[in-house]
Amino acid sequence: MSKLAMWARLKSPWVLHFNSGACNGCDIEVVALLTPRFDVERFGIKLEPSPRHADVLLVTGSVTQQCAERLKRIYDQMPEPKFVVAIGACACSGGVFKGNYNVLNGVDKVIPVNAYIPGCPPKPEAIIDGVVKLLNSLKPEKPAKKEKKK
Amino acid sequence: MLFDLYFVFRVLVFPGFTFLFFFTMFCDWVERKIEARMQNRMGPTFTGPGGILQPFADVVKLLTKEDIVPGGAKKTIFRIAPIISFSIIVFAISFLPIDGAAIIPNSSFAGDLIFIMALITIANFFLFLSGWASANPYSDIGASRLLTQFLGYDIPLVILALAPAFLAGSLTIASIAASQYLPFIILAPWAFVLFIVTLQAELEKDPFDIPHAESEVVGGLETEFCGGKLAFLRLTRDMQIVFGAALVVELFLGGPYGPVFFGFPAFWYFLWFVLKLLAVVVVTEYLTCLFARLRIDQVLTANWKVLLPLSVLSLTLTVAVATWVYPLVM
Amino acid sequence: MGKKKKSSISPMVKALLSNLFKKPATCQYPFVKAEVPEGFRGKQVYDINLCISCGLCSRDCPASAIEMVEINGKRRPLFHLDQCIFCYQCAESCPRNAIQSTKIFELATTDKSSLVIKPEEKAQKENGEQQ
Amino acid sequence: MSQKETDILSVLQAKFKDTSVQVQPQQLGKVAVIADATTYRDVLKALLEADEKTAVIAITGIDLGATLGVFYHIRTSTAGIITIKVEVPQEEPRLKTISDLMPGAAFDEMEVTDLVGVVFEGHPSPGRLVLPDNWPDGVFPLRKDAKLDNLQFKPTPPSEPASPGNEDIVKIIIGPQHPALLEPEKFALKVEGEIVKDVQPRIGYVHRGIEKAAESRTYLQDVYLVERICGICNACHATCFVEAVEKILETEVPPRAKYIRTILLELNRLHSHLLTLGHAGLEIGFETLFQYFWRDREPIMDITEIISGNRVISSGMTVGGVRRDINEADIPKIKGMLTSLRKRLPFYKKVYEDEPSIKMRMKNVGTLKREDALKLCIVGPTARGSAVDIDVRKDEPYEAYGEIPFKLITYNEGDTWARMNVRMDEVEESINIIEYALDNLPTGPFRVRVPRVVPAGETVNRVEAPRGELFYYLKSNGTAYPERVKVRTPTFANIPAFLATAIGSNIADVPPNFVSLDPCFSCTDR
Repeated sequence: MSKLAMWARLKSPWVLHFNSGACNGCDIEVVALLTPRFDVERFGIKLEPSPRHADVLLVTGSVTQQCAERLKRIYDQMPEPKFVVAIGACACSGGVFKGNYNVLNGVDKVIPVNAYIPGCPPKPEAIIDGVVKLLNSLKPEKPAKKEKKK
Repeated sequence: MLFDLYFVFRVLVFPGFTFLFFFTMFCDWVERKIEARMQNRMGPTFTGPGGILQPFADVVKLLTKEDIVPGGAKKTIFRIAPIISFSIIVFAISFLPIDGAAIIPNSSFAGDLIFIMALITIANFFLFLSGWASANPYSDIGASRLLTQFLGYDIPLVILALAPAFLAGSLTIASIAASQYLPFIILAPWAFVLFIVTLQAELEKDPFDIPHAESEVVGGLETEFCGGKLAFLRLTRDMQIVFGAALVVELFLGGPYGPVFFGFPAFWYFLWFVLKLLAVVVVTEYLTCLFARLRIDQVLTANWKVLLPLSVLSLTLTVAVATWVYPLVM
Repeated sequence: MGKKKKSSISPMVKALLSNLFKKPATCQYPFVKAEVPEGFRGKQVYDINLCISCGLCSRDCPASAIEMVEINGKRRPLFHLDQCIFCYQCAESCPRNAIQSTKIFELATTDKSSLVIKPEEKAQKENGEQQ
Repeated sequence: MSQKETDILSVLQAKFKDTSVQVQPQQLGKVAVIADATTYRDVLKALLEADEKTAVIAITGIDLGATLGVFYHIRTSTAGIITIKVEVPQEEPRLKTISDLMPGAAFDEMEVTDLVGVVFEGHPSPGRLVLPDNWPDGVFPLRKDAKLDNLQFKPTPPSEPASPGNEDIVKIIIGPQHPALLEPEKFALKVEGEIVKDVQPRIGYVHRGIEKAAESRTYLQDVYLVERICGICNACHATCFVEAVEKILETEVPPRAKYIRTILLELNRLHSHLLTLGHAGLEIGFETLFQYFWRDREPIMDITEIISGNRVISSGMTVGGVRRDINEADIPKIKGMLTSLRKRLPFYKKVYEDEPSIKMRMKNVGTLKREDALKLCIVGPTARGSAVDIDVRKDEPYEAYGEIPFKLITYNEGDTWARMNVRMDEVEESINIIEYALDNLPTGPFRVRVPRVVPAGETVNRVEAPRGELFYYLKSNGTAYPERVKVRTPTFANIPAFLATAIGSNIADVPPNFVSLDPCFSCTDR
């Protein structure tokens, strides 16, 4: 993977947000990322309308029965090098709704998940930290590289 | 054998394709930064100094992504339409004199203003084709809205472009730009204002950005595209903005010609051209952030009931003023 | 859409221009530590010496995120942070206040196993960064 | 009992003296009417004539062991909530629909059919509402004997063909994943040219089965579960549930707790209204307005974080008071933020007045006349935009609203523009309420010890959420676990308003009309 392509992929992660049955506490924090106070456009993160354009899929909510199939379809529509971030306790493991009859207890039961952000809801800074950690994990392993955002 | 190296260099490198390619990305960066600052946020900052390489990173990332052609799509048109519309616009820009002379040396012929307008219509038509070729209901709606919008707004655009042509007495852009000892924006300000408004519609900027309105038609005609084709679609849109702004500079702001201080005039002309173009881009961006999006029928009534009569009126006003008032004053 | 006479110019015209030159209202999060108020409900710190392993915390946890596990003879709470909703009901119903709140909110991770906090791992009292 | 209440009761008693209907005042909060399958429609007709603003708040389906209970909760403007209790045999659960008398009740009936299994004959549009399409037939989650582990789900039906028969009717599906919607829900619009002919909503994507889950958790844990029905109006859900439990326990909450609860409720309303006003900007393509509104909303989130420890889900309530006290040191900081927000409001008011493109997109879009709003039992700012002056904070003051002066905002245009202005004025009112509450915050304890076991009883409770009137029905059976928790959220009642105003409107008007409703689908589906 040439250095330029990797640099470009890390510097412009386009994001798609899907709420698979959440109490929209996490969703308003995800949308708050676009607003002046947190402004993720600094990192080149843009909210894209269609799954075709997106690289990172932000999923909130413990997947309900009806949303499971839609979530799978959206994940399949996304072009390769795609990543999934599960935001909030519900997306990580079903959270407070774990065990209910209509809930599949977490996003990783349906699609492979690359990063988990616990919290109910996680602070917008925690979401930024999650995405940054996801992007750092993609970097080719440089042993001596000091983790600059320690 | 010397296959006119200067020609190749001029067309392909300096004011030609490579320069346009990076200049479009620079304009896109300026736009995103201005829009962010107007909305009190920072805009792209961490890719390159001040985020200037952000559009470049976007394009490179898109080129490295997987290219999916949806099943129901019409394969050939789906693949080639974005690239053709991009190349048509680059060809159209190459007629505009950037540093005193057109990019393709001595390529300006009588009436190339109308020829360029026609090229733009064809480029938009190919955009419609790319939307129509992808078998997604949203891109069908986006494509048909694009068709209704730019077909409608081409007519006032051409009529308003005639006003400076009349003042300069010729239809070739080079002579229009050259004969502007006093920029036409002063001679025909009403035509300039209307031209900017029509440009907003032609470039699908905010008051009129129906074809890719997120809340109604998900991605408009770009919904099904990904990877390289999407990069070309985005570049086509940015190139259109540069072309629109360049047209305004040529017709109303006296083209590349401005006071030359010392040394090499072509360099100064080029600098003036870039500065004026950036000014127009900032003005269009300001208008974008100022208004909400209109409904499709409001856009059409605005075009047929308001802009068309106004543009005809402005043409007659320019003719009247040019024949009676200016000879007395000048 | 031409220039019809508006009753008065919309304030947005002036606001946009003034914002162009004002400092943007963005706090540089990753490079500037976000200030978190007192009493923020972040990651919990559990002190094994105060714990009398009564199990009240796991009984009262709404998201059943606390599991009592056998650690050298005694039942200790094991926290599933991916399940936890950080409501701190466990801290309230703990008779010995063995569970305290901290201001750590950066808990994102790429592997899920690091979200399960075993009791003995937190035996030491330091309040620093996780792992 | 106040004079006005008695005349409605006397009307009922007079009318049904001899028949099998018994009217029991002082039951279930206000009045309970025991009726049976034949007489409940006549009771409803009588109530409709007695008072113009009568509306069906909710229909609770409950499994009473031998029979299935269907409780009609009717809101009258003077006598509070009257509940008509009807019982239906388990084997043959059939009732006649009341959606002809009250069109607003159609959605409630579909939900009762889904969850408890009572069939309503003559229902205009029967079908799944909250449960997924592939839910096995015959399994009703809210029945006591429902076996809910290892369900065999039917294969999901293939999605309908793109557009039915004649070519000019195009079917546009605003699908579960759509950039304009924060939450998944599906609206199938049948469009002819640019005019919407028919809207088929399909909700239930966010149905997490909270009412069933509430029965398997203690009251203490239920507060946190109920709070997460909706992330935006979480304080209202917690307060409504906690007040219902306190009504059964008859505990008196200390005044300081009442004031702190009011502050948390109003903070919720502030951040919800500012969120919606911004979202409306996004829907009509006015990104700058969205960015400005959400930038000015951030101080409210900081205040909530200072007071409760989390930006969004405040978790401040508990049975018997509030979990945390507001320490005096923070009050000046909070007041500073509030005044900075108050200074921004005139700017937004002027933008809504003068910005031509906003008026072009919002004026007389989705207009709802006053009679329709009353007939469809619409609540909250959507109703107050059409001159219907209902607000639980004024009609039935709870917490500290009785002692705090504030204005009730109504507009009479009834279109999207009016609803948005109602919300903007309410932001101003909320700031006044919070500042008044902070100024005269009573001293004393903020919490009272409460037993874990709640004696048997049932009660109803109403709270004014940012989107309208939130209704809870709680039944306890003497153990630490509630018997039945019924939640009726404001958006559940307001969806008919969107359906009524969208049909016949331009398709480009659907997003602004939709957002003026301020729909919250995690509330609706529970």
